[in-house]
Amino acid sequence: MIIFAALAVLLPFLSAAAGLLGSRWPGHARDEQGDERANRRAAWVAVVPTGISAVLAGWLAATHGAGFGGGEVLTSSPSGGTGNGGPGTDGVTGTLTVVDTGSIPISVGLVVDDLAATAGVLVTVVALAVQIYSVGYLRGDRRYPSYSAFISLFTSAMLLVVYAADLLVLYVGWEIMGLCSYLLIGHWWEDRANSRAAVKAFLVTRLGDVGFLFGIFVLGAAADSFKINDVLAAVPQMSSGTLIAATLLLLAGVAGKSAQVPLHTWLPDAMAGPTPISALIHAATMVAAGIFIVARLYPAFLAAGPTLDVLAVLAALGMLGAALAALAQDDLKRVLAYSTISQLAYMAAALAAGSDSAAIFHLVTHGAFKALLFLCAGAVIHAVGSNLMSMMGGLRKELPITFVTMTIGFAALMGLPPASGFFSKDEVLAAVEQAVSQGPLTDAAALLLYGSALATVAVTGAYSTRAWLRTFFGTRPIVALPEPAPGTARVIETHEAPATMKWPIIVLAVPALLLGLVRIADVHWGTAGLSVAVALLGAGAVYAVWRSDPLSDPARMLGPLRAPCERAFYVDSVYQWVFARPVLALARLVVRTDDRVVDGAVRGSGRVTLGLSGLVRLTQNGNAQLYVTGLLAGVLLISVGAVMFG
Amino acid sequence: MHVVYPAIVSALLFSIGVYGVLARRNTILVLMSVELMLNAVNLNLVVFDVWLRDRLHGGQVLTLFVIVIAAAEIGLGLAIVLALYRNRQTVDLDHLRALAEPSPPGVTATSDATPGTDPAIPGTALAHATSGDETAPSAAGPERTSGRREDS
Amino acid sequence: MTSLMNWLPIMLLGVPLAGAVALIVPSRPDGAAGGRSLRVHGLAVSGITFALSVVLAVAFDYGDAARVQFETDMAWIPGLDLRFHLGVDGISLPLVVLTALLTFLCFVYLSWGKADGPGQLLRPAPAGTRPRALVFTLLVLEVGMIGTFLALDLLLFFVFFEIVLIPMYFVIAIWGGRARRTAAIKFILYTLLGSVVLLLGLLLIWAQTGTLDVIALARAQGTGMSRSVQIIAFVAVGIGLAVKTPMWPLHTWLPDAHTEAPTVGSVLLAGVLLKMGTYGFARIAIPVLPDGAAAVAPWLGAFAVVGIIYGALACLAQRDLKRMIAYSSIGHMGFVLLGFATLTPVGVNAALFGNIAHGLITGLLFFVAGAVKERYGTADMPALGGGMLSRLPHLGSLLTFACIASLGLPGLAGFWGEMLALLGAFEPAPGLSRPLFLTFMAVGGIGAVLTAAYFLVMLSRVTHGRPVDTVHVPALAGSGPAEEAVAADYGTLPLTGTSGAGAGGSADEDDSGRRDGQPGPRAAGDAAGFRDVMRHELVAWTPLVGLILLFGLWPKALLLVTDPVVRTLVGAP
Amino acid sequence: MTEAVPSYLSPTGQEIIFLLLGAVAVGSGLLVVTTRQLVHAALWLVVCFGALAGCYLVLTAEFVAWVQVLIYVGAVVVLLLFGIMLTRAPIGRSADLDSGNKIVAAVVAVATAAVLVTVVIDGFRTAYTPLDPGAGAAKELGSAIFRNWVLPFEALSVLLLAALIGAIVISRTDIRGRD
Repeated sequence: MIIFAALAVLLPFLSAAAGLLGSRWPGHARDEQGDERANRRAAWVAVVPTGISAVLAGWLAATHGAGFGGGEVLTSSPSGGTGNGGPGTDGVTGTLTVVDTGSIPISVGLVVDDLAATAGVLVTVVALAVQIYSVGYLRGDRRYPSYSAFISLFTSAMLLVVYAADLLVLYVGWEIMGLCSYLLIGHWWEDRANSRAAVKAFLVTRLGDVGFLFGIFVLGAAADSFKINDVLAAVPQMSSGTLIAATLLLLAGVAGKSAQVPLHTWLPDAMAGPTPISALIHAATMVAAGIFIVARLYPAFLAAGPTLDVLAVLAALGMLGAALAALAQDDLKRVLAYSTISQLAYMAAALAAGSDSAAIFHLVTHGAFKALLFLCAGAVIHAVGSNLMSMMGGLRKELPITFVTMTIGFAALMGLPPASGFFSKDEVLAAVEQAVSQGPLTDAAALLLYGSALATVAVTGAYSTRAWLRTFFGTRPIVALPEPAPGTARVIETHEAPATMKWPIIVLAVPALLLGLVRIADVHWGTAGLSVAVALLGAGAVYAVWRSDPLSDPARMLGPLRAPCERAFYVDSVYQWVFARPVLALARLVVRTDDRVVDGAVRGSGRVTLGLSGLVRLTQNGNAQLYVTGLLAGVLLISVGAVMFG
Repeated sequence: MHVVYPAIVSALLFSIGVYGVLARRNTILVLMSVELMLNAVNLNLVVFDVWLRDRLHGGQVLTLFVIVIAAAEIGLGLAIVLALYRNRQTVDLDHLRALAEPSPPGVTATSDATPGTDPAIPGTALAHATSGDETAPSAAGPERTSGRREDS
Repeated sequence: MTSLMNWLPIMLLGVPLAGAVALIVPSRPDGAAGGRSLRVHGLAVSGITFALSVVLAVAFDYGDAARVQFETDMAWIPGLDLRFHLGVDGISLPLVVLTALLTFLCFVYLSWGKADGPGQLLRPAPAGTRPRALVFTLLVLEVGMIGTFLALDLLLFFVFFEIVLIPMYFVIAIWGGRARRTAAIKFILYTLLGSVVLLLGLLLIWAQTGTLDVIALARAQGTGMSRSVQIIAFVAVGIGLAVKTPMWPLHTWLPDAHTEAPTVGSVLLAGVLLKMGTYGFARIAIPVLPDGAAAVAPWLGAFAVVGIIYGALACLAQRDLKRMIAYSSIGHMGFVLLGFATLTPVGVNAALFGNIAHGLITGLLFFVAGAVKERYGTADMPALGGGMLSRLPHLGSLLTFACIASLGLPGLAGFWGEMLALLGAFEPAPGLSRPLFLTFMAVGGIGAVLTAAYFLVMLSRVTHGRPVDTVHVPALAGSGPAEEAVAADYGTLPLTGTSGAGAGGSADEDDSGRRDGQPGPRAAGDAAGFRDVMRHELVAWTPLVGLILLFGLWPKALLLVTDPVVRTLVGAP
Repeated sequence: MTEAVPSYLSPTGQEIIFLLLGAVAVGSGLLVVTTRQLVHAALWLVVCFGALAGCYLVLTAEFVAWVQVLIYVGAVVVLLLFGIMLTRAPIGRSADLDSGNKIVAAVVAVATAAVLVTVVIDGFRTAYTPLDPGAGAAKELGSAIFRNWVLPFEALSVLLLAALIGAIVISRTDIRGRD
């Protein structure tokens, strides 16, 4: 069984390698035809292994769910690695080899349990969708082969995170995901802004990752093993200080990867990448990795109360702030990006409130509907040729399929029944509501969280409605389109997208609409009613404002808050002033210091030597009398010495 | 006769000679001071010869020899001084700096600014040694440039 | 068979030495044929050496990596009880193979391509690059480098340690860039100064223990030396090695030397020479002087983390590509030293891993940076403009790969050294202050972020964006926004040879023209100057890429070799 | 030799004369090295050499004394005066006869004097010699030279010849070396 997990991880990796090295092989034809051939080859190389991985992941989920757990252990080590895997807490582990590091060994191994199986399905399905969608979206792009290879690499890394049985192995996948994210955001690197966004994404997440690594160290050292199962088993023996330190450090990585306050700023900028990437990696999968990790190590978090409080406060801040920011954006993709931050904060809230199942449920449904929303947005942008909503309007007639599917997506986002978001958000809210009375959180944090969550429901309704109305209703302003920048789209024809783009949308609309029904039995109707009412309140307010003047932006209802919201409360500027500029100034200072002080000391020592020799050389002035004087003085000294000591 | 008296006189004369050699600028005066030193030595030789009653009269004979050598020395020395004077128009010791290191740029040395004189000097090694490279207009010229090349 | 195997270390030294000596014998004047035979000669000699090192690696008994194998122990100077003692164990084996590999790849790089390609130094004599001398110098360099890693006698170690300096001096001073004289003199004076201190330390050890045998000294674990003597000896030896490593603040020779050295010189300098310093820590300083190490370790760690941060910050504001990579070496060596400073098996493992990884990655980086410099005629980043990925896609991709490996991405070799060093700092050896090392760890973590920052910023500047036809915009390339504006302006202009290109190119032709006796790459036109990765470059670089991937994905391959030795040396169970 | 050293407090007549002559020699020697006039220096040199000749006489070295007068006063100083003339040295006072090295030179000279005098006094405090007239007569010296010192004497003559030739070669301008 583990070998299938291993295959699921390795296949995309091999496909990435093949895609990078082989798609232009043989011959380096750089003409139109060569490009097309290469793209076609790359598409097959990318899609097929991802598809197989998806099947494998699905099979893993199915068999594991069907109770094969703990049966099968595979040792697939080529060089005598020890396969000491066995039934863990509730899953199958397999260890390929153990790497001795000198202290705590790293065991290269995989584990499949409920959580991993579920997440694996989500990842592979989304990856498959993005691969297929990209074939159409990036038709004719010369760099499609590398692009698809990076997605494959990403898939592989994410699957590694999902299936990893060892925290350091997990970290490997975790970082490679960050790299892929960097490479994909920077896909259109001709534009400096894209390049900057890519760098920012990588750096911000890496900042969190360092904390994450240290958290792993703390946990690993306390448990004397990096194996997740061992760590979780050792949690009860750990001191609370250790746990709090470890989980807070882990939280840094989670905040970075899942774009939570205060490390969220990279996500809106990451929308500079191609839309499929924004949709599926930066909305559905990679950003969910942080939530996934918390769920993975949930016992450790549950045992560390203060960490959950911190998480709750961060989530509360993040969900409301991001939702408000979303309300003021003009760029459709940025609206969705801020919405992603807000929804991820919901998941974090559920985790903080003590319900990891609600978080994972919301993760899955959010993956589905947010992916749907982004792909629809991609279709819209593809059609309009601009990211800005002020360029859109009245598209429901021209893009009927996109209109329908995106409506489903927005409904799910707002949490309107029967869309999937309704059920998952209801569970989250119920969990948070419960946390107010009981649970791991302190009262203040829980109250703050609950209030924030409700407010966010309203604001979510508002910005969803605003985006929906401004995109599909009203009339399209007649503006002379500028030359398309290389970050947007190739074609500017207002009609439905090609089939490879259309079908993933339609397919994704189904789970976005129906996924929630599996948990229909668990709905807390009271909470649900309240949430729907609040959401409709927000939506209604926006609609009322929009009705009064369909051409202008309903965001004007924010009044003086609008500017701060649009700039996302100036967090970027603050970071710019607090971190980026000082670091750069420090760097320049260091270079100057290095030249003047450190190297100056070196050169100075040389110069002092030369100067001293110059001084000595002054006596060598050619005056023979001086020489004789010195000679005689020396003889005198010697004779005095000889007389006195001889 | 106490031996100390002539010995002290000779020591003082010698020191005076030392002072003259070190302090006088004119080459002829330096030669004179050298003579003073030689005479101090002579006095010593004589007094020790007398004191030790040397059967071979080594001290006094040696004094005679020294006097002879001093005469030869003064003859040669004056010849050199004359050659020097013909070449440089000066006999001042501190203007004769051909022994100097080529000074680094910036440090001004009191080198002789005498333009190259008649190269048809009697071709003795000494003339070459004192006046530096005959073919160059100034002794410091080529050496200074080569020195700078090494510095950089 | 065994006795034959025992000759391997001597052959590893003898083959390049014989190859070098053979070059002294005068032969036909260096014509075109002479040039070709020279290429074959260098390639063959280094190839045989590399093959021998591979044989060594294959014949090595991995089950007993802690034992010194293939030992050769002969009297050298009997009067002083100096012995010619060579051997290989788990610490030195990877470095020997790395050295032989990098030298071989350098020769591949030099010999394989067309003689008139950019940056080719092995050109027939009329062009005046003294190919025979270059081959000779590199082979002597190889003897010194391999000898350093094989030596098991303190003075023999020192002799090889010093032998390396002279050829490297000539490599920089003869085949280097514009300011090569200064850089070479700085290099040799600085490192010689360090060597003197090292020698004093070694002599102190000798005077106290009466033996120079590394194995015996390591086994004694410092008995026979009082604590204060050990501290003094460690400081002396440590300073000598730290100059070579280089440790902040003894690093300033490195950027100059790297900037001016030719490509092969940079590669060997970064790939092997720096390793000699760290190897000395693992071989001599820590095992022989455990008490001294324990006392000095906090200082070592402090300097190491300062070096990490300092190197990263210096890189962030660097303009010159090669200089930036040189400063990045300081940061990476900081991680290596931090690993040593923890005095734990994991830390020392990390250091040794980081050593090898840095040799591979920085070797590759310098190869690529050298290729960039040869094509553009400059390594000044503002002058390079941007858009390398579109102008030279393969070269740009390789540069990206090397940078990403260097910033310590998991899955590539650079990660494990850094990660394990931080892990070591998390739990330093008993007796060391834990809070202090936790601080080191945190600072090191920030350094890792900064490392990523400068590499990504560099990639963003150089590989991203649109290519600017005029690579020289000296007056306008001051600040970021201005530079972009210029880039954008030129991007829209028709890409004809503007006056700026002609004027800017001339300064640089002075250099290349003088060195090559031929028109520089810019004058030869874009067709010749901007060829993407060429065959000989690909051949030379692919093994490095492969090994970076291998060690990144399968760190056990290296840890398997080093871990047993480290455990015995550090004295852990 | 050193039996019964007479007291220093009751000098003999020879000693008084010697000391007076010595004082003249030292004093004129000092004037040689300090005078501002070049010609005067030569003349003071004559006085100094004369006084020294007197000293030799007191010390019973009469032949040496006459040679001293003949060669030094008669030949060397005349040569020096010619040298002064030929180099067109200024006649009369000139301010720059001393180099800038004067103070250092004085220090060295005084130190030399101090050391020598100290050592001499320390070493020869007890040395005393009675003076026998005639010991340094021409006959004595002549037989010593031509009996025991013939070879050095002949070598010296060759040396003199060489010096003579050398001086001529150096000072004449019409003799060229081979190029």
